[in-house]
Amino acid sequence: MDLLLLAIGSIFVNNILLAQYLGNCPFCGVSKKLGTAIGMGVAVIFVATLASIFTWVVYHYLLKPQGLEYLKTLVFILVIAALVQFVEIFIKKQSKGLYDSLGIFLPLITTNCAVMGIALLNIKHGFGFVQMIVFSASSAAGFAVAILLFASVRERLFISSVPTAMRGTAIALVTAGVMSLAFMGFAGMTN
Amino acid sequence: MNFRQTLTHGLWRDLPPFRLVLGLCPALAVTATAENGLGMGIAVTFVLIFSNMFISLLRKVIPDKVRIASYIVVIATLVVIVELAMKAFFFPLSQQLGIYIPLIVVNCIILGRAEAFASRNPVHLSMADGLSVGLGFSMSLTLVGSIREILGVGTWFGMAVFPDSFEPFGFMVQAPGAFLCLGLLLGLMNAWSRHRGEFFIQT
Amino acid sequence: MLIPALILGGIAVIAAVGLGVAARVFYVEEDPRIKGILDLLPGANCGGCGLAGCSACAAAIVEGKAEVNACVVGQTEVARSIAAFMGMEMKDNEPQVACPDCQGGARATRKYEYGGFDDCRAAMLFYHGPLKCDHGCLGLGTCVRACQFGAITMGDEGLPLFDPARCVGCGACVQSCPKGIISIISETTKILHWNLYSECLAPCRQKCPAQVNVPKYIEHIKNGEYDLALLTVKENNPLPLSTGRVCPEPCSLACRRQIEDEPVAINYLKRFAADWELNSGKRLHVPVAPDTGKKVTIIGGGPGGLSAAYYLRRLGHEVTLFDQMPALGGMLRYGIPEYRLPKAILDWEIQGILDLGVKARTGVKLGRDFTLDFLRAEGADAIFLAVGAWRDRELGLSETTPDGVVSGIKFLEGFQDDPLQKVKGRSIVIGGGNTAIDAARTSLRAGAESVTIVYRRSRDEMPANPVEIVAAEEEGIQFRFLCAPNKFITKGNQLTGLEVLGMELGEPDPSGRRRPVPVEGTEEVIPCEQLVEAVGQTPDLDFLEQEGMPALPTTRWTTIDAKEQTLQTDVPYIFTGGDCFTGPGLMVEAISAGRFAARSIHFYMTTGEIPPIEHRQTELVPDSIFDSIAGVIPKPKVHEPVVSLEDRLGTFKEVEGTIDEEDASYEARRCLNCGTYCYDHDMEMERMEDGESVAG
Amino acid sequence: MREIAHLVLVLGLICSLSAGALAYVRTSLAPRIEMQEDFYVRGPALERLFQQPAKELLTEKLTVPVGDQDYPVFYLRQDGEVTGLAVEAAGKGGYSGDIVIMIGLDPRSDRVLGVEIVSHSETPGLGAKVELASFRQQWTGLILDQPLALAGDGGGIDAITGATFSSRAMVEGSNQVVDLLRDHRQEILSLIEQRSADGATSGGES
Repeated sequence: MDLLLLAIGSIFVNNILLAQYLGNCPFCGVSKKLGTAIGMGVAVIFVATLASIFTWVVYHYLLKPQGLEYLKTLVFILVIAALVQFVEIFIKKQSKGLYDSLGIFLPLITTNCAVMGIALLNIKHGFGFVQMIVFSASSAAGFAVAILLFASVRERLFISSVPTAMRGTAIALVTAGVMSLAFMGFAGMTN
Repeated sequence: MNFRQTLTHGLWRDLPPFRLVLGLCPALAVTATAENGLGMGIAVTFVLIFSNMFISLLRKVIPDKVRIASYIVVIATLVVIVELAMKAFFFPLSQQLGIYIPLIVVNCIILGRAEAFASRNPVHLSMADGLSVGLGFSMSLTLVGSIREILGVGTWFGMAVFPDSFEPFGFMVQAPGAFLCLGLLLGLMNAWSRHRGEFFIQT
Repeated sequence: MLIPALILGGIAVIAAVGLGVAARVFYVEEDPRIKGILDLLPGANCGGCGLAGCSACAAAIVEGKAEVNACVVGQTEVARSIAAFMGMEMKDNEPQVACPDCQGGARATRKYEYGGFDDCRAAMLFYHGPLKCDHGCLGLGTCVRACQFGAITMGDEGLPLFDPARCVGCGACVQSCPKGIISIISETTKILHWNLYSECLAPCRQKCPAQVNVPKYIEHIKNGEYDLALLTVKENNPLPLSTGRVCPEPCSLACRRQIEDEPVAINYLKRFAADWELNSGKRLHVPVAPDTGKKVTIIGGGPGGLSAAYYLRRLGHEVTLFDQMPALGGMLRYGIPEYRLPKAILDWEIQGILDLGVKARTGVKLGRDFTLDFLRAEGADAIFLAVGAWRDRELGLSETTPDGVVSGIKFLEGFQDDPLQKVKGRSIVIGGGNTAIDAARTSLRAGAESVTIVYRRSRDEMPANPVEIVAAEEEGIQFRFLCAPNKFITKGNQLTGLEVLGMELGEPDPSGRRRPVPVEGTEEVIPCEQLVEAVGQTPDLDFLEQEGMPALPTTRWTTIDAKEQTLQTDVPYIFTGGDCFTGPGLMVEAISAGRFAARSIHFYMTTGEIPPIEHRQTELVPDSIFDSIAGVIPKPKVHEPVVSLEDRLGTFKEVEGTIDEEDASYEARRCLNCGTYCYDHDMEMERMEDGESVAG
Repeated sequence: MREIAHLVLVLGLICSLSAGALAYVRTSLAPRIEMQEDFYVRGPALERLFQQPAKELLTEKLTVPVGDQDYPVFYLRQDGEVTGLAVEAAGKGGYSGDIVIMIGLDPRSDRVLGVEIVSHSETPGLGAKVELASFRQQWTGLILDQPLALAGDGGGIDAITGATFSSRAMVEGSNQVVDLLRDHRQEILSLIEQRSADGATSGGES
């Protein structure tokens, strides 16, 4: 039950994008087309979960015993970068289809603060292994949900009349604000 | 670019995050108050100056293939130093900024400047560039923070600016307010650029 | 301090080794350029370009799906190095700007009222948009929103306005327009363009042989932008001063305004704009493309040759003109008398073409002084034959030509050599074309006692410009219609009269005109001392018989044979056009042929292949023919100032003058600014609101 | 292969250097960071609980390890008797992470003096209402001899409307303290005795 609440809470209430502001660069950059957004969303779920497992293990079994918690930022970014690149190389070789639909988004994820953010939040919240997996996957799912909804909105936005100065990122941010307002409505769900 | 241009381009021409639409996460996340915005800006400025410096120094030593990885390590090291220093000297601020401090590592502005500028320019220019972009970023963040704080709480840097009868718009300090505020500012900026007849590129 | 160093170093080493091995084991072949560009990109993988990271961006650049400046982070420096890497250095390319091709838009008739999204693409989903016109602008401003550079704004009339100064030629608007109205074009594309059925063309533009964008230049004149008006004309016609004086205006015959009152005086307006440049004292800058290193030789310095030279030069080729006469201009100089086209003006106009960098060699005749093989050996990549039609046809009334009988071209040419020569006694001109009228009016000015034009059909069949016929009548020239020359009456070898035979019109001949049939017993003698035979010309192709000429086939009308679609002859590097290809025609047709040949030659020299023009517009688009127009208040057209009759005789002073600025503005406002389906019916209403009085 | 070795060497070297540098920075800043943390995070809570300046109270810090968790404990001593204990615990299950609370009690009666929030990152206006005195008042005077529970779960604590999650985290934190006291009361008290004896000796020497 707790895990379910944790999952719902991190998808809707504490949506990583709309409430925690993480992953905004790709959110604005890659959300112009629905297709791209789906690919990005799925890729983030995959990478965030994988990266969280690795970083969690490294933190709890390598850094913590040595009292090196303060190195986590440095270690995490290295682990994530290497991991993502490895997965990219691997997928590119093994499955062309998977690479085209998912793999091409992988490099974009290295510097996606959502992934790094989820890894850090896992440590900050002191989650156990199972909680960590549930939290990571559902937070990333929250990202996917938000970017998907947002891409749908933006496709409509593209064919509507927007004042010149507000076109592009400006209107995208305002729209994200309205969506964030809507997501605040979910706050009651987990109480 | 000459030295003077390098020193000033970040203040208007390439002002982040408005002109360079990069580094949105911190601009949104930590700007609930002007103080947080300024703090974050200073932290980023520090990292920018020194990452530019080290990368400019090391640019001839680092092999091309691992340059991104090396840059990340340099940046991350500086970020951890900032993180520790902030805890030791500005503890309340470091609590406010939370995980957004370590997340400076993945702020595209820093890696972007490292690659686009520091890796091909001498040390003094690179540091000037870091200072310029960093100051621009601090300015923007403080501005967003001020607007959100004044409207959302009714104070500026903790000082009351409105009489007690003012009912603050609470949502300005929350997520929707951040998006809205940044979006509208960006729009305003575009309108101003257009008015001045400048081209603006955004994606 | 050692432990953390070891741990972190260890992680880095493991990661680096792992990746290094992985990169070997899972190596995938890919375009090496992607790797090259990837090394130039910042590698921040921020997604600012809208693509999935730097490698996706690099791949997109290699595939041409993204611009070299796609990276937001890298800015100009990175863009430049990528451009250099891709071999696309910023060489001085011609500027490319977006250009719309619709003047109508909101004023086109509606199929239904549309109340959906303010977006052209959305509107297109409903029965192809709310407008009846298939190619018109929908005016919902999708292109305005697509432009990142603020170069497009929505005008008052619901048409987007383009600011070429702001346009960078990125093509975002082209992609956004569902009607395909906008295109990214350079001066070169404008020159190479040929009207298509699918385009929105006003009737005047369809009818003009040179395809001048008439409504556009009239619009510019209306706005007082005379320079832009003239540059618009020069996109299709390099000789506006000359055409402005002698063109018979096929455009105004199609003018839709004549349904209500009179056609717009299009040629007066063209002449006004051209004279404005002449009188302004300095020439407008005409853009010339960067040099291509290709050489073209043009034989014939008449309107066709000049036009080809002008456009080939503007396309960046090296052009040399050869002409048999001492001065360039061809029939414009030697066939059109001074009172219609003053030589000083012609000289000024030709100089403008030479100033672009066209070389000219005059007084050298093909076949006599040089051969085609010689030109080829000299390095000409292509040759354009525009030798015109300079051989007079003869009536063959007698075996020997009596004194006093001269052919039309010879007669007019003589006045070019000696403008002060006199014509004595009574004069007869045989023929009904412009040459005949020119000869008659010239004779009158040279002192002939009386001038009579003898023509075997009636006045309606005369091929001369109606304006010219009227002017000739005004000046006192007599006409003998339905009257065929039969025999010279001579005294010794001196002509004393012409025996003519009355005719009547019979069945129509293949040309559609009714064939004149002689009427028995109507012989009559018209006394005269001078007679000009102006009964038509043919090309002089004797040079083909000479040695050193490739075998060029000719037709039975003694014209050079070539493919109509390309103007290319059987010898691939030789092209032809104008009178020597079609037989005698209008000056504006020769100008058109010159540009058409320039197009073919350009493609032949640069790509080796001449793309055919699909759906080339050759006759009026049926939809553009209206039988009624509503909302237009009749208003008379302006009249050109003319020199009084007394002043005309005895001098070669130019008869017609240029209208003044006020009249030009008035006349430009009469233009309905038509599209294929639409015309500006709000115009009159608008003017009344302005408080301007509506005349007539 | 040489090339890869070169790359690995450079990268490894950079990493090692930066790790060394960081370790140095960390070592030199560690005491200050801890002090700052105590002063800003725990200080205000302690001051309110014991009505005494935080500076003095913070020096009296014990750390009680239970399992893999350390519980910081502060105390107030009057006339050789421990009159106040403040135990910090991290209440699990808030919206956005743990709610760290500090419970002050009188060890003689186990009566709660008050409960303070040390740190939290709950939503302002919702979960953040746990800071409200009216909510925390419910703890004051309770005797911590058995686990607490929310009214909804059959206990005596009324949850904040709209923030059950946060309220439950508070209760969870309190229950950690209950467990700690139940299992380690003697251990803590003897530690305090030992510490004050040391302090008295050193004080006597000076």
